[in-house]
Amino acid sequence: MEYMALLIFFGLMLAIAFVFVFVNTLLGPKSSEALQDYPYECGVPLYDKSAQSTFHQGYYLLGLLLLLFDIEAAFLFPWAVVYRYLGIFGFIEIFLFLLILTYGLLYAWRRGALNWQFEEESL
Amino acid sequence: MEGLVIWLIVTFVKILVILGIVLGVGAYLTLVERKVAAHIQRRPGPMVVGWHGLLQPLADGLKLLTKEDLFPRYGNRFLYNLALVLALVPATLVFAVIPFGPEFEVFGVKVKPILTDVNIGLLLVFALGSMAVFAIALAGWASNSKYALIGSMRKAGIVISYEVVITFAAMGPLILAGTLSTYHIVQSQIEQGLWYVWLQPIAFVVYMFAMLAETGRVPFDIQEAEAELVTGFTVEYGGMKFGLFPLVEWYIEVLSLSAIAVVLFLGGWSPINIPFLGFVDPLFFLGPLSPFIWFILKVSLLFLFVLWLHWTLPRYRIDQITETAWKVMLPLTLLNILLTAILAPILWR
Amino acid sequence: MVKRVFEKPLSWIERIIFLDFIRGLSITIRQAFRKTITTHYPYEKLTPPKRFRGFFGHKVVDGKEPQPAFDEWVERFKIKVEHGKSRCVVCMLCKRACPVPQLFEIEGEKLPDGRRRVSVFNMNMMLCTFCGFCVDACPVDCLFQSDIHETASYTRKDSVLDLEVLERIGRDWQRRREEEPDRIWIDDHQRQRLWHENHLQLPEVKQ
Amino acid sequence: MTTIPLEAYLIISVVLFGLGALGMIVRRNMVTVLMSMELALNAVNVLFVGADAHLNLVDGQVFAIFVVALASAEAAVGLGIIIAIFRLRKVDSTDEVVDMRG
Amino acid sequence: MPWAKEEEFISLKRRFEGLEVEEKSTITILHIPKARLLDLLKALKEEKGYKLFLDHSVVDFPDKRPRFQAFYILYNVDEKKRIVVKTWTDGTLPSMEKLWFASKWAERECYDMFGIRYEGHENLVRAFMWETYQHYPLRKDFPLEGYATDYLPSLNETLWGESLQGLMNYDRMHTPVPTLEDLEITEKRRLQKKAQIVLNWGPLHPGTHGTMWFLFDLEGERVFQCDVILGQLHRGVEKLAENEMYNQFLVYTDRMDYLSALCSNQAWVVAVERLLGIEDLVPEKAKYIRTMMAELQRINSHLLWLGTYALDLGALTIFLYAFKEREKLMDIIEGITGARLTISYTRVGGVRMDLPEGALEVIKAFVKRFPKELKEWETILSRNRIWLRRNIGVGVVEKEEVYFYGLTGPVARGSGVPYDLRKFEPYDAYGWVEFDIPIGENGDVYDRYLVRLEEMRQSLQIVEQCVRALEKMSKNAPFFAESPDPKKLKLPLDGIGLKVPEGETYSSGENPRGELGFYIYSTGGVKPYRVKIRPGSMYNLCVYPKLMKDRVIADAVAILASLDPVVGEIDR
Amino acid sequence: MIQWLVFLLFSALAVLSALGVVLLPNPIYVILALLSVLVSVAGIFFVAGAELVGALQLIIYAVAVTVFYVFVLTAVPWEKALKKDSHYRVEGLLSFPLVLLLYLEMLFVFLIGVSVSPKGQFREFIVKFGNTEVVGGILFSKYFLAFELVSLLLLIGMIGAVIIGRKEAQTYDNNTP
Repeated sequence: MEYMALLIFFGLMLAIAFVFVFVNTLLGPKSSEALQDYPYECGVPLYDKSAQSTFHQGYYLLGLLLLLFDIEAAFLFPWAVVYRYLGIFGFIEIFLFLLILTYGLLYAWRRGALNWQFEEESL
Repeated sequence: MEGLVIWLIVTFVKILVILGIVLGVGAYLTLVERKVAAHIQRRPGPMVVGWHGLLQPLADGLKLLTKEDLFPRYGNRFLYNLALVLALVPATLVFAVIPFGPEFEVFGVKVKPILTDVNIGLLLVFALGSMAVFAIALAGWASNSKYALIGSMRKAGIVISYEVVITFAAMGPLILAGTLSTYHIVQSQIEQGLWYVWLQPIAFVVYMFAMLAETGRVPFDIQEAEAELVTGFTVEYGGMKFGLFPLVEWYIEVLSLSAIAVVLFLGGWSPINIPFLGFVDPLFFLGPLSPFIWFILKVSLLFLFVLWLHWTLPRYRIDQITETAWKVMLPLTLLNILLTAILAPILWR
Repeated sequence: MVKRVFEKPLSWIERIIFLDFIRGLSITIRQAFRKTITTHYPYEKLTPPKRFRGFFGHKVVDGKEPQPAFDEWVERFKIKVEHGKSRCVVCMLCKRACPVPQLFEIEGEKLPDGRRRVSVFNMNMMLCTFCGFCVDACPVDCLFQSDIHETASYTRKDSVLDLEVLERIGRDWQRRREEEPDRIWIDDHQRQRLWHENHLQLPEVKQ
Repeated sequence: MTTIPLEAYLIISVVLFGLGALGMIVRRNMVTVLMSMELALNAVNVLFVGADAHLNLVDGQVFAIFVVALASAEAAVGLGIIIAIFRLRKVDSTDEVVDMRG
Repeated sequence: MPWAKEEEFISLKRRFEGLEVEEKSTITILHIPKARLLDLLKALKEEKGYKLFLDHSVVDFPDKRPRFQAFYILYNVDEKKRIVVKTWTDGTLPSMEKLWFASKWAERECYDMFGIRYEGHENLVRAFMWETYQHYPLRKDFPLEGYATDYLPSLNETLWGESLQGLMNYDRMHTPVPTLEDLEITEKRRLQKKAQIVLNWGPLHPGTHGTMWFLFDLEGERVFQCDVILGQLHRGVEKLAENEMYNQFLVYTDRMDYLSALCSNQAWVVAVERLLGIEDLVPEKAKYIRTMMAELQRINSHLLWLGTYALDLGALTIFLYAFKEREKLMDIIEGITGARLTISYTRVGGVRMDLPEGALEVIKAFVKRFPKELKEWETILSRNRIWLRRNIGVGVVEKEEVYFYGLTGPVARGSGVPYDLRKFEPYDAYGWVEFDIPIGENGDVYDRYLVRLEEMRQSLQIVEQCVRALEKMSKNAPFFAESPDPKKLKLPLDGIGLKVPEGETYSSGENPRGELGFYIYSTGGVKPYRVKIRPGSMYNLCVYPKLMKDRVIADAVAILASLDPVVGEIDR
Repeated sequence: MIQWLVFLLFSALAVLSALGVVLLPNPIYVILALLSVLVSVAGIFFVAGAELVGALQLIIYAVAVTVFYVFVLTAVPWEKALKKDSHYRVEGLLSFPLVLLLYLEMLFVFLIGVSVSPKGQFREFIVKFGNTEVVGGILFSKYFLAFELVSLLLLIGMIGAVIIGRKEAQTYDNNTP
């Protein structure tokens, strides 16, 4: 039942967002200048039509780290909730868990994966 | 059947309140920001529209609404618009799990001032919060502008880095409270007579930094670093669409994350806390309204603090930001979790 | 002679308690509670100093011409002097001194009584650099620069000052500010707002 | 509270898995192949949770969590391999990789 | 004046056949045939210590054969001496790019303006004009108005039904402007694309401080190569100088480095005074006023730099604080000179007007308050951890690179080269006041920042001393030089009839952005024959592509702002 | 009743989006479709009462995994792939029935398993303590070995991905204009 409220709210927000998307088309003026729809290129002509394919970002490794640590977080959430009942056993469990993953973090650190666009650090 | 009707009425009232906060308060926070910035810079700020510029947000909104709808050449119109939806909807949905005060009774109906009190509330917050990445990535990609693309990639890099940090920072209070429901976290703080900030100073500082980073506030506002990227991923947006991105990022998200910070660390609607002794309420004369006032007060203080930082500090560079997240903040939070795990049983006893 | 510049690095304590942030924050918050310093243009405007080099004007004959230079030049060019009209003696020195002489268009006309008078004096402000060489060159203190600084116009035509406009500006100037002493500026409320924190007290105006 | 019968979950699961398998087979782009695999894994998850709802158990949910974890580890390594292949051979579709073997 | 003496080159004379030394009061010139030029310059650089490259250009004599006289101006920082090397050519010169990087840009400019071909130049493309432009504008046979080919219609007169007659009408033929296709050809020719994405950074970009066009070859956000396309603001100031009287050219110096117009004014009139030999005739009061105003302008310029630099690095509030103080300075300058930006206050022989009443009081009030404000900004910025991380180790210029790239001003001083013309070659009242040269150690962005802050303090000291000296002077002391012989030398305030005898000189002033030098070649008369301006900003900018290598875009703003270029001066 | 409606809504959305995943040519749209599938499946989990799994589905799958895909797409110039035909048509249709048959067989086994296994009593606990607590309790007691193994798996995954995804140091020429 609680989720129904969320669902209703979601639907409502969706409607409002769509209103915002189309409101300018309805209310705004329309003009057609030759270059007005050019993407911003600092006032010089546009040579490559598509900027989308030309951009290369090296930091997908950050995405990888996010993935792994999100899973870690996903296991930590239920653990945090039941930690009260697990006692010392729970502590050892999570200590091992964190230890293993911290090792992974340290490994990535050492290999320079944490560096932005991961330039190789001298090992 | 009658129960359903009452439930529906209550739900709609709650939704209206949240909408008011999101769109009304959000818009007026622009004025607050402009005034604060202006006075820090020895200017009066907006003064023309209304008394001391009180009608300025309305004028701005009206202006934005009547702008021409521009769309960049060679872009992708569907994704360009979808990005806006993806930015606005998850950011506002977060308000659904924020408790504004304790349960109270009106006309014989018990009302919890929280839209959906579920026992995975915090998980929802972080899940929805990181949905912003898609909006940003799509906005930059669909605009087909190099500047927008660089800006969106920067922002996405920051959000994914600090998403982990913020989740881990929130873990400390979670261990102490033993629940994922935002409402119960506050309640357990009140029962234990302790704001968790006293036990979690590291987590609180880290959380604040992560919050600034997620919302793109100074010192982490590199996604729209004016001097480098003009306005970053919103560079190709115009009119209300352009207005909504900062609204979502700088106001709605800051508000919701401040509220979560208040819930996690500052005891929600509880009055001033003396550690392990109890609560002192200088606002007792307001009676049942006092918890709500306290909540609003705490959130607005946090918001003003964010503004104050924004208009004082310079900004970091993208590599420094992400590296700080992984190399400083994440180990700190891991340490904090371990410390809390050791500390928590003592507290419970 | 030579001074090395350096700053101390941050100490660990400063790092941990964020002392650098706190120092900066304390300064900005102090500024926030001080008076604002801005002028609320266009609702209020500063009075430009007397030396301000704005739009041009022709001072008119009113008996205060620099003597004996004025009489000498009038005799040399046989100029008809009329009270309330431009002092210009059509010597063209302003045009010669100008880095962009094209902006001047000056013509004199011969009157029936044999004396001359300036008939056309156009200055195209779109070409002007407001350097003031023409003012320096004017031997009779006729051409001058007024304090008019809002010079935007809707047409190019409006940015050409002809004799009539120049004389009007000159008359206005002579009425308002001619008598003012040569002072760095006139203390007005708006300027005081900016200079307030310097505790500046300009000495009294000597009339 | 009406409960949803196991058959409903089964149908959804079958359809999702079928589509995922189809995607894995017909997709040319390696990244999209991996995405289809995620679809199939999700279908299994639906099955687990549906069975749990039917049996009043939670073990299935625990397994669903493990599946999620495994799936993301698989995605991490899989995408890493794709990027490595791309770096080395500058290709990103499945048949080109095969072509280059010979 | 610190020109090298003839004795010094006796040994060189033996080695280099055809080397002649010409020593005048205003200049010392080495004449050398083109064939030995490269060797001579190399010997000067490596043996004689003339390490700092100042300027290179040519003077065009259309009637002579060979037609072009090329000159190189070098400086010996350790012994504080300057030398000019000259040679004659008919269209080709050896390139000095191995000796000084800075000469590369100077050579490109020469190629652009005179059509001189440089042998061995790696990237000989036009510096300012677009690639499809046919003519060489600084040659004497190029008309001042240019070749008018395009019709520029009158824009609004038809709309309002009014028409203007004669010269006031805009409806006329005009020189061509580059079209989009021209720009594309220009970009393509400059660019050696290596990475996946080429980012147009500028010309219309808030981070470039003017209309500069950078092309970044990006890999992710890392810049692998940076190309600069200049000329967005090119107005041909040097050509104009040949067609204006000496005093009138003052107006154009305002518009070169528009942020420090007074310093440029001062440098120009000092150059002309030196050429005329009347530097000592200028009254003391005028010298003090000029010095004081120039130092106020220096603070003004550095304040704008500080504000925009902090703005670029995200500290928006400092911008407003700096502008608050700048506004006060503007008030002072406006009250004394009548203009805020294009000041034209100095004249050959003095200044335009005496100080008005109350000027000194206002300046004293400013000087008293300003250090406190400066301290506050330093507290916000200098030791802020974010500021430190953004600044330290970014854009490092080594000491040797200062000479190689011809850097001057705060950029050179930040790298530990105490090159300050106010000390080395005191002009106006700088010889009579006391101040220090701030120098940095590492040559990174942070050192340049500290150097500029310290320079503001030193400027304040100079202003204070000037105010004290001016207060002692009587109100009626002259502020304009009396000509010793009005028949021979006329010194008018309005610039009409100032005749300069035959001769040549190179004189420079310490601008806030580096050395602003004027090489004046006069053949007598009211107009110079050739004026070569040595823009500090341009040579400071030429190190930028090197500094940007392997840095990210976020550093681009920091490094660019720390070099503090002004496009008006670069493009002229 | 409402539950059925919501379930149908999410199922329909999931199936439609799954079709999108299989059929859409542009990888960006495929990712969006995948996101939609994942969110819908999370919705189905919520309907089934598996709150924790649903939320984790959102936080891991819908965010982390999909974001990772997005980042990989920025690192791979997939536009080249777009120019070609994005699907194998004939081979796919030929081999598809086989795969489906395999799955149906698996399903059959699973159904037998469900029919023979006893019904648990966890619903009462869930109502009493909440889904998260119960699942957490089971996860950290009954399946704790698997839990630790997952951490090892993640470690291996991270190391593998870091090694594989490492970028060779690139060299660029040093000439400036």
